[in-house]
Amino acid sequence: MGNRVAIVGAGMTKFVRRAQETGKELSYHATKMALESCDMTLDQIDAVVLGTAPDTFDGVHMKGEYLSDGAGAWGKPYMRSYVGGGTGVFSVAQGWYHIASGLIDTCIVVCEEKMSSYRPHPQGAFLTIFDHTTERPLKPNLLWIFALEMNRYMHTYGLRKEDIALVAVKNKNNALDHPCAQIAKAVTVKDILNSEVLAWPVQRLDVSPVSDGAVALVLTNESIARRVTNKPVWVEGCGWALDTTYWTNRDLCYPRYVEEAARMAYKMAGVTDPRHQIHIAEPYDPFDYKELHHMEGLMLCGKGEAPQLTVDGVTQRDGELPTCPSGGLLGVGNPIAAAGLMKVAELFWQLRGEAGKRQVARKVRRGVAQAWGDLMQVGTVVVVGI
Amino acid sequence: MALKERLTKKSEAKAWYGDMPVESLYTVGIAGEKFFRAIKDDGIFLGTKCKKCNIVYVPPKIYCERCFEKLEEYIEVADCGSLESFTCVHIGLDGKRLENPIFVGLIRLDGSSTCIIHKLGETTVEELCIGMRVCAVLKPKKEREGSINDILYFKPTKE
Amino acid sequence: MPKKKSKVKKQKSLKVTVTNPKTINSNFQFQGVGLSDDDLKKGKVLTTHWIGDTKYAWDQGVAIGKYLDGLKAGKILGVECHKCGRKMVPPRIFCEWCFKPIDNWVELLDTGTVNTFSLCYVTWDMQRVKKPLIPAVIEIDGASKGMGIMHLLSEVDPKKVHIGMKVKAVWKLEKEREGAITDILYWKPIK
Amino acid sequence: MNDRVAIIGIGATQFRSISPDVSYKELMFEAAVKAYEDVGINPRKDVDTFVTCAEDYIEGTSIFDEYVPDQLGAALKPMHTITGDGLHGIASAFLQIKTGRFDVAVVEAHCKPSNMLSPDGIEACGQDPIYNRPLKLNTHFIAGLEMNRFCYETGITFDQCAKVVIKNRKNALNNPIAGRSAKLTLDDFQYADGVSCPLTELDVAQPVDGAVVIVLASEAKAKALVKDPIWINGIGWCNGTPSLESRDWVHLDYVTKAAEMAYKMAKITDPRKDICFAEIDDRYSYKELQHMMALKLCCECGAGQCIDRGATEINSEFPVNPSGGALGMGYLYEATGLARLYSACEQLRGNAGKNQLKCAKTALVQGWRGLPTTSTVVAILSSQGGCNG
Repeated sequence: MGNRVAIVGAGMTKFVRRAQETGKELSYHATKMALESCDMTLDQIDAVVLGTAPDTFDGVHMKGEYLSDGAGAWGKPYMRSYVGGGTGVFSVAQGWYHIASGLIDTCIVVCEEKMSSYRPHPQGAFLTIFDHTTERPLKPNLLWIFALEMNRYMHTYGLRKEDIALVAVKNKNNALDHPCAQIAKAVTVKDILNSEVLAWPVQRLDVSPVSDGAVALVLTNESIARRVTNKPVWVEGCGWALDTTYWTNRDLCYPRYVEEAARMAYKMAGVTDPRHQIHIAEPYDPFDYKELHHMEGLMLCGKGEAPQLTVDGVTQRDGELPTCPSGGLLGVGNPIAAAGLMKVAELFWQLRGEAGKRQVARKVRRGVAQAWGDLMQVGTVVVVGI
Repeated sequence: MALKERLTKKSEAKAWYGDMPVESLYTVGIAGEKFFRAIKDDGIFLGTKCKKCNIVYVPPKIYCERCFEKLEEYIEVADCGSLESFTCVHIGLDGKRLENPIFVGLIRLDGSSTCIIHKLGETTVEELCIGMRVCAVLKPKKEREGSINDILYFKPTKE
Repeated sequence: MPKKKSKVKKQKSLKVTVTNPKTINSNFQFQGVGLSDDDLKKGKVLTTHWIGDTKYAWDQGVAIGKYLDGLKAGKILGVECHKCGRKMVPPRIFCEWCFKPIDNWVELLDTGTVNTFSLCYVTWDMQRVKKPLIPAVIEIDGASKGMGIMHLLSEVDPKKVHIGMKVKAVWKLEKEREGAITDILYWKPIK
Repeated sequence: MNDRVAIIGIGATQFRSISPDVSYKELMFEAAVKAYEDVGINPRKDVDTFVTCAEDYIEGTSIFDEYVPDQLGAALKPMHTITGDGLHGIASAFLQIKTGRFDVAVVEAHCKPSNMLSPDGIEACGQDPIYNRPLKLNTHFIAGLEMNRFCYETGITFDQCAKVVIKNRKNALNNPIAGRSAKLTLDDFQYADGVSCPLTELDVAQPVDGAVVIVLASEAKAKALVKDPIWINGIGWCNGTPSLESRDWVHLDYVTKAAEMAYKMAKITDPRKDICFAEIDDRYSYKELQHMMALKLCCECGAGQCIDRGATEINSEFPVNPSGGALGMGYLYEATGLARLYSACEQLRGNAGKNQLKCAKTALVQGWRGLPTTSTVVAILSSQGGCNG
């Protein structure tokens, strides 16, 4: 059944609020670094896979085509996938099926986002994700849907903001050790609860920043992986699922699409008991409650139980299930698609023991990365292991 | 049939009007900064050269798109070159017919492997031909702002 | 144009580098030049500016067309799938779960229950406002359980809004309605 | 190597210049139901993965992905967007099935250009924002430059380009879903307004609204579900450079590379002999000739002579775009490649009516993403059922 697929190299740029580089140049830096990290050159690459989120951020129609030369796609099979915020992790699934098909031996997966181009504020680009006829006339912003979901989640399980804020504290502090982090600043629960209210229950420090940045991975089949590295990280499972568009018809308290995606990935990876077989997790954390929500969707704990795990310190770097040891989107930054791929890159470094100051305490052999997107609708999951 | 219900009256067929408000401010990038500063300040054209592929990129790139070498050496190329192709554009950005059609050329500057796209001026449709020599006409120095429009157009020269 | 280079032949004769791959040590220089807002405002780096001309007229079609006609007439219309029995809003001409066409139209009530809400102090482009907007998902009475639409609440003390609150639509005057979701001005609590 | 991949179901709406009676969701639903009925499957149970091809700016919605699953029967199932031509979606589905983990895949693409009030302004957003867009030129200028250089270097005349248009729009007269059929003569071109000279308005494929849905399956599943599946013998896709500045304006090496990839997979050594006919991209008249050259489909005397001799007419030496192509059926943005594929499948099944070719056993299908891109996909299809003349 298909060929084994390995991640053999990774690269990324710094995540910054406004980059001077063009999107092409950011993509180049990440891609070049990924290739150099495994001593490979572009002519050894068969295909290129790109992930990037809304065209309106970069302000370029057919953004995938525009970015292609920076991603190393000249004269190569090249495809861009797109599932909103879920794109970053999905792009690894796309790279996986390229190689697992047996058609492609080596491929680069590149994710880029340059949100700062959008004027007057990148959040404005999100107005147009809503239904043009039945929702946009109400002038919604992106915060609404997060706030609506967070409120429903808190209400259903009787959660306290203090407990949820612990996620932001953990991730922002973790990011202090990340050399690419946009916001390296220690915060406390008090800071978060005192920060400006944007859309209750969402406050300023519950939210990840908008960022520019790019991340790249090199994927190969098994035989090449064995030749270029003695520490391949295997893509053991991939899953994705897209729920109905009619988000106001769903109960927002639980991300069932993440569960569907996780079940698909776990089945492929042979994971039957995620709570014990997954050692490290990088769930999607654009907002602090989202990490909790997604841990539940990933079945790493029961519904409504994730906050308690956080309170108990289980998800700290030295805990039993280190979660977002990179610093996540809350700390490192959120260049949408690139942030998702950064999570897989983090697992790559963690599993190889190359995460430096971010290295988790326990021995980790298998990890899960997950991203989320669209109208609270899509889950994308990748399980990697050594 | 796929749809059970169909609209049968013209008056029932309606549309909802809207847009995608898109306003962008693009940084010109690392290579672009060098390129446009050189035009703005010195009135010269810079490119980057990939020694491996023997290609001179004008406008410059910080990487060779073919072999992915990092390109850091900037070299000056001429402000004149040959016209590789041209066209006369009759439709505007709004889709309407232009009162004054615009001549656009594909210009390979001497010393460059790639071409620049720009308008052609001081010329007529009878005069234009592929292979002719053209030179850049720049804005007066104090009016330049560091964009591709610091070049007003290219005009034919008799060399 | 540059002459095309000879066809890139795949060179799978990879070097065997079973040395320990490069780890990213603390001296590693990541790429990326961060700019401040001031750098852009004061023109320290060069930029180009663009305002896109992106206008659309989206065909409403059968389902949404009728939904908007209903709103103009002061009614909330939904559809019913006679296979799964769900009464849905906003209406659609297919049942996404049964994958079959539907066109049983049902008139729903203009009252409902707050499923979730937010108190929002910023506009869509992040301008701060003093009085919060109160977006909510409102489950519509007459539709199946959990069938909501997104809309706004008003005529209510923000502190008193709660999940489970019963609300009623406040309509525009009949002559001002245009067949739009904004024909409902907002929803207010039922006393 | 895993088993082969087949096309087992196709569905398309009529292609029309406007479609005010249906929303985009309803348009997609119609094509989807047709495709599922073609095979007799229920997407809720029988489909493992879905791919949609769309671009946000064309739809007027950011993250258009959100609005796709319901009308395809894909809700809460694996589905993703490929922002590419519909044939990129086919390539994606092909790869997924080849992994051995998916049996049935669905690819959708659609377009409602009539809903774009400012298509020129929208397409301009695809130009490089730093080097090209500040010149404020209508995107068609790129085709004007390319056509001029292409004709200059190859000796192909503007009349020969016009004959492509005459042929394709005539072919479309017999195609029941085509939206741009017409009987034209060379005289009509003398009165055509210039768009970006030498390109006239008749040289440009005009947009139409429509949706296409294709169902693919693994070999075992295909054989179990249908009598004569259409096999995808080879597929290749490739990009050149996005920069106008550094591309080759005459020889489309990226198309050649994509074709080589597909030919190699399909074990085709002499495309003109091994393939019966082609459905290729003709967004602009000269593009059909330029693509034929890059795909190595021209006779020895060259693309211009090919068209002069009528060698690409229906039932001639090597029919090209017997469906009418984009010039005759209409241009569908992301769905254009799937319209080519749909038409090729109709031929391979012997369902092309008056346009049915005598030889329709093996087909080449090619798509290009339009200006300003250099992005293409080539697929080689074959069937047992098609006649062999």
